[in-house]
Amino acid sequence: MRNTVSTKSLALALAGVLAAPAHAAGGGELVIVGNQEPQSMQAQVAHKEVNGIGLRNVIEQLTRLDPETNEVLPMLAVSWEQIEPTVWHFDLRDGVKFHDGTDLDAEAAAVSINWLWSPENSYPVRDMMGPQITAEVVDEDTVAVITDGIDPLLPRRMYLGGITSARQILEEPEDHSVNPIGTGPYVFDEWKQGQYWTSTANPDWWGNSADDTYGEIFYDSVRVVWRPEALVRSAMVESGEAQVAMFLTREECDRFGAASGIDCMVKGSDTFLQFRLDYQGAHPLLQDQKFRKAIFTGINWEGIRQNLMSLSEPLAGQMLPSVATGFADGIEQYAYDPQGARALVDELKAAGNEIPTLEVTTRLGSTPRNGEMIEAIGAMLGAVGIPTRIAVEEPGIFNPRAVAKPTPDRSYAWLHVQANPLMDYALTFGAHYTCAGNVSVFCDPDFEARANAAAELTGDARHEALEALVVEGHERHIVAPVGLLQRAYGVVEGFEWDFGVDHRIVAVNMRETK
Amino acid sequence: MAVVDVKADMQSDQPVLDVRDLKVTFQTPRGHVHAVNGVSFHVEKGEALGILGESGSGKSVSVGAIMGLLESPPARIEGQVNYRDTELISAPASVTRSIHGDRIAMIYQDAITSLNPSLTIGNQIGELFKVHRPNMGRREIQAKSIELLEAVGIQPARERVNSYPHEFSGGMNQRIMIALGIALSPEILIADEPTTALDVTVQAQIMRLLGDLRGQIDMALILITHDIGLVAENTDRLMVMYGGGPVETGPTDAIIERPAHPYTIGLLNSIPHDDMKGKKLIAISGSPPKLNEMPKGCVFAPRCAMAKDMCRKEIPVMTRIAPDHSSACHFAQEVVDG
Amino acid sequence: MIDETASTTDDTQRDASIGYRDIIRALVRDPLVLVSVIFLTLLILSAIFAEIVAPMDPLIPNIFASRLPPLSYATGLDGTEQLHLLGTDALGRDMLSRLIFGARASLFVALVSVFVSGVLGTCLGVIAGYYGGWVETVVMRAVDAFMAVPSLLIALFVLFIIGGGLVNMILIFALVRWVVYARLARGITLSLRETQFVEAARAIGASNARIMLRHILPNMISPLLVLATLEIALLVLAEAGLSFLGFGLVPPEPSWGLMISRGREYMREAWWMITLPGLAIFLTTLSLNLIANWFRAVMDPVQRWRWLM
Amino acid sequence: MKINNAFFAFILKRLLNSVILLVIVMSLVFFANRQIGDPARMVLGNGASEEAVLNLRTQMGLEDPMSQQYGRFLYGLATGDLGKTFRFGLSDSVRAGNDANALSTLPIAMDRLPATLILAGATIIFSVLVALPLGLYAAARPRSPPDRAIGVLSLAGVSIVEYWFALVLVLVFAVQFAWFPTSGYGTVAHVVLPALALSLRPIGRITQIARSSLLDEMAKPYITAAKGRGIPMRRVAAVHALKNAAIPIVTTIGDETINVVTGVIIIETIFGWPGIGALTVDALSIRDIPLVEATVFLLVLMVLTINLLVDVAYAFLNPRLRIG
Repeated sequence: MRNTVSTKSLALALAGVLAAPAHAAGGGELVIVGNQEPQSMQAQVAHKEVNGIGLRNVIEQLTRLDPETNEVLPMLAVSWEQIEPTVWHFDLRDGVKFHDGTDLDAEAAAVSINWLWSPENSYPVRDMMGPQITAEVVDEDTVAVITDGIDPLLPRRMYLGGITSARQILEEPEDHSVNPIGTGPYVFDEWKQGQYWTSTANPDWWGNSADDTYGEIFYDSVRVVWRPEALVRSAMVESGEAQVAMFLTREECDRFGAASGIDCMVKGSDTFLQFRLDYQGAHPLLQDQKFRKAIFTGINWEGIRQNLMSLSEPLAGQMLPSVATGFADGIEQYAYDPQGARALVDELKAAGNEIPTLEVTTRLGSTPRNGEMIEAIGAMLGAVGIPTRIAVEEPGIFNPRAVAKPTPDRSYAWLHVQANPLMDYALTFGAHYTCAGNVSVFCDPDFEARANAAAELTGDARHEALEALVVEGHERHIVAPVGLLQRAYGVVEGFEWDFGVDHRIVAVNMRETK
Repeated sequence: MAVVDVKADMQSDQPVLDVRDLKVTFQTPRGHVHAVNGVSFHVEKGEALGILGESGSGKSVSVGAIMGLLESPPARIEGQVNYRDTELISAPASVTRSIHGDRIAMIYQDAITSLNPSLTIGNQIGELFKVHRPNMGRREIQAKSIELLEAVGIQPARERVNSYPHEFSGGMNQRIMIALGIALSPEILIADEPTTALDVTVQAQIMRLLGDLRGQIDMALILITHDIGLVAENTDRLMVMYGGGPVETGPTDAIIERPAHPYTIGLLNSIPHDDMKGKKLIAISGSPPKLNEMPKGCVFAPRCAMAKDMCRKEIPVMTRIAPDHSSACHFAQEVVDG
Repeated sequence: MIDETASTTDDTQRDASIGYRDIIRALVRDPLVLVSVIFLTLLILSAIFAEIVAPMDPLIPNIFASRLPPLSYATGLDGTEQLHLLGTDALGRDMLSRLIFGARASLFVALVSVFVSGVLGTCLGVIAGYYGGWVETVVMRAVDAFMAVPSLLIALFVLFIIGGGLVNMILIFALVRWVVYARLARGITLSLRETQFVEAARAIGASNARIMLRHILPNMISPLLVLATLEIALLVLAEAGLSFLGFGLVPPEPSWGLMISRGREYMREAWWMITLPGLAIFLTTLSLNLIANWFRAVMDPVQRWRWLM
Repeated sequence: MKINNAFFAFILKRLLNSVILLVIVMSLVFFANRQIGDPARMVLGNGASEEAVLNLRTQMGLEDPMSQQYGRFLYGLATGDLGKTFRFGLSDSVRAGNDANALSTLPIAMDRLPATLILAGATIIFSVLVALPLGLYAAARPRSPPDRAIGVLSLAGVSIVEYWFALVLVLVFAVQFAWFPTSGYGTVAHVVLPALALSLRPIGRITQIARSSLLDEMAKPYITAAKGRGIPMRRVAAVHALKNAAIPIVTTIGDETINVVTGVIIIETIFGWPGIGALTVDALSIRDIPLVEATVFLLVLMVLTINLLVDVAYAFLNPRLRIG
């Protein structure tokens, strides 16, 4: 905490000498404790909050989502228009400067967008991309974003892509990984690897004077620290070392609620837990609906959700909540039916099938208690006569396996979290229900063609087309949804914070009232 | 065999050391072991007393008790050890500390292990002065240490005073031990097997050195050994020990000329002699008794060629066969007359 | 001639041989060590007979009876009311049963690793010490190399590459720990090689193998036992450490290390989930350490009398 | 103190040994690491095409013969270049070439060295300050009640699961009493809890060894001889026995320092201590192989340095070694 005093005094000095007009500040330092250190400070990291906690205080995007309605709102772009089916024009906000003093003009935006989504860089943000995205300059204030195919979700997708200094990208690309230069309300200060990263309030932030700003600077500076141990994170809020501790468990949350001086904030997220089971190309039995049904109904999903995935909302037998485009009414979670599952397995055995040993894995630390969950899954499947081998794997092992396609000697399932910040089933299908999908083990050209067609539709047509596919996916036992994650934060008492299902740690939406 | 004249005026003064009925018992898992079983002796000023015995005879334990080296428990010490007017067994540590090393000094069997390997010999000698002569200055101590090393024949002393024990040979280390022993001009020097670990030629040098030094500083010597030749050449009086107690005491010459205990005879027979040329050496048959399995009667009976029924039943007491000469044998007179 | 072995004050105290009786007598006089022996005996017996001793299945979850504190009753899967003496874990599995089965896994890893590394290390150490020459050079160089790098670091690194699990873990522990036995065995062999009884055996034409097996090996049993006991304690702890990092045993088989590592998250709300396996590890390693310490003292001729008293 | 050529020859030999060992260990690490997956795939992420992966493999030199790769590795080892981190992905690790210091793994790992040295140093100093008096106090009165209590406590210290104890420390001293910060780095107060968590084992071990080696020394003839010269017990123990007992104690302190260097891997992670240990865990979890190599290199280097220091300490404590 050695910077506390100096930063504070600097901010006070700025406030006093320059008397920055609409710059409220004075809230001191905001300390946020997350669970892991960002691996880099690249603009692309900002697409997922957990990958780069707090980075959205520094980097902004063309669009943003309304925390209440999830509707797309202007941010660095004040308006946009679909000129052609695959061409969108974004009108940039005037007078916005990057933290290095360069202007945000169409040229800069185009460089940044092309850098972010480029196949050469191969950033993970591309998992969130539909058709390939490229950008061109139209005029000084207008940038054109061109997609290879029709993508009605583009303005929403633009909310994932951080815009950073073009000068840095062109002149010092290696600096891009460690020194983010955005347009946001906080200016990146220092990333002390292994310890923290800090940023200081930006007196020249456009949002200080804009009518359609999305918050107000309260804190003078933001410090993000990380502790992998949940116990240490909550201890930091209890001891007053941090105002916000991320990812509490329900029990901790209950305790925080009951204690004085600290509070717990809980909210549903855009991230769901799912069980993916090898399909096409895998062990032949896994392509048998009976066997898949035996697996999907041999697991007590609701028991796991309630007791292990303690902070969660039920999913109605599908991946996304009811607000999502394509949500299908009337589907229910696969019901737990051990007798039925057992009977199916016995039937398969009687028919001369040898039941393969199912390998069930999950990624170390992807969600709390996932280790216990796969233990439960293993034991439940064992009880209906399906042998399993379970493993909690570190990312280095898990990730490559997650993208490898099934082979006939493989019978593999994973339990993993998946975010759908767009709240649209097209994204889910693209990833999980298509032959080329990054993590897809399902491959049905007919299904895929219908999914691609649906992705190009808009309005009710889109919703209905996607809904039909959701129902079909449910019946074909493609992926089992487990639950929608809620995330809980330990905060100091009197902490106010507006945030949406994307759970962005944005300091201008936070303040302390005590 | 060289014969040393007996000193005529032995009982002139009060003895410097008077040991009375010393008993040392060890507690062990197998019960109590009587290592020393009532030993009494005295040492006159300037005299040389030999204590002769095999290992386990109790000779080393006796001097251990005198020097306060026995850990208690397991050792239990009874009896009296009087140094002049001070009884050492019951005296507090502060008192005995000022006597041990200063008035009564001791040198040990294995010099190299008895010197601290990680301190220079100058340090070790100097320490004696620091502890016992706190008023002495640094320079004085240094000078005195060098003088001592010269006295025991370590050359060049000025340089070697800064050496470590491992840089010397065994004989040299024994000389250093002696330097430590005589540093404060003690009245009594106890030498526990001082030459056993050394070559024969070195043995002679060491004993000569001891003799010379004794002449210079009028110091009594208690020489503890199993080597009858050594006591014969270097002591005035002798105490032969066996099984934890004395079996024969008297002037060294008298004992060698007219031994009054079968054990002493056995010892004498087992060493080569000038006048024994051609004769066979006779070893004592059997082995010394285990201290926790003491025979009932005379401790030597099981190995004694002359043993009779009585010996196996009754413990013999010290009987005087000449004014200064006693033996703990039921048949002492017969043995002498032999 | 008179036997002229050194006569020291210790002679009377150093009675060469002590029997079982003395050891048992000494044991009874040292209540802490006695308790340790009893505890370990019971632990090993219950680990061996876990199926009989454990009240419930350690693997089958009873998901609606999760995180019950000790002395709770819950309705089991078969519908009957069951007492969970030490509570249940996050999946509603009986803690006591899991601890008993966990003892089996944790002790099995430690014991087998110690056995393998002990046999390997002792053989190499004795051979190196006995033959000397290039054999010794090679073995001792390898020992130096292994000693230079902390064994847990090697274990961590290798398990990172080949993955955790029972067999891998045993192999790794054996690979990194044999050196401590080799060093000890070589040292003792060197000191025995030139002794009279070995010379005598050689003189009567005993083969090298026979000398090593019959004359040298028996003389290092006590120190080896002490070392092995300490090593078991070390490996039980190591298993816990590696489980923390996710490189340990593989679930669902319960092991203490896994249980304590999992219990971390519940430390404040379900203390028994981390405290009980933690206590199990603590008591086991403490008992092993106490016994090793005591045994070493009893077997040490200088210290023995103190302990036998 | 006399220090002559033999002493320097001895140290030089140990130094040479250490260098050879370091090369051997790092070579093993190199070959082992080549067995675990494709670095190019890890850099590019899951979405990249086979062609792109092959392209990068060629650029990274992974398509060269193994001997050539190993030669480069050895050259890199000699020049302190252990490769570039994977963590930032392809974007710059290839494009930025050799100039980008921010990507070289050795500087990244070196940056974490001070924190680990501070923690390990504080732990060992604290342990020695506690353990030595305890051990000597116990040795002065063998088998007395205080000795037995110290004996059992020191054994308890080596029997505890370190990270469990660390979490208890956080709950008690940071949350309950609020005496120290829960975690983090920067002030003296931050060192206390992690050092305490790490010191339990060294305290236990050093106490035991201090006690037993002093007792062993006290049973030796030269001690008996010193006592026989009327040297006070206190002085006998402090001047005579302690210096000789110091050799096993120093060995143990060295061993325990090495154990602490291993122990930091877990404790640093828990306390958010920005040292080599936490970095190792990070690098392992994302399979950032060059970074793993760099951290292992530094950890092994630390261990070898500790061993060397112990050797030097021996030479000072044992005059026989010094004169050769």
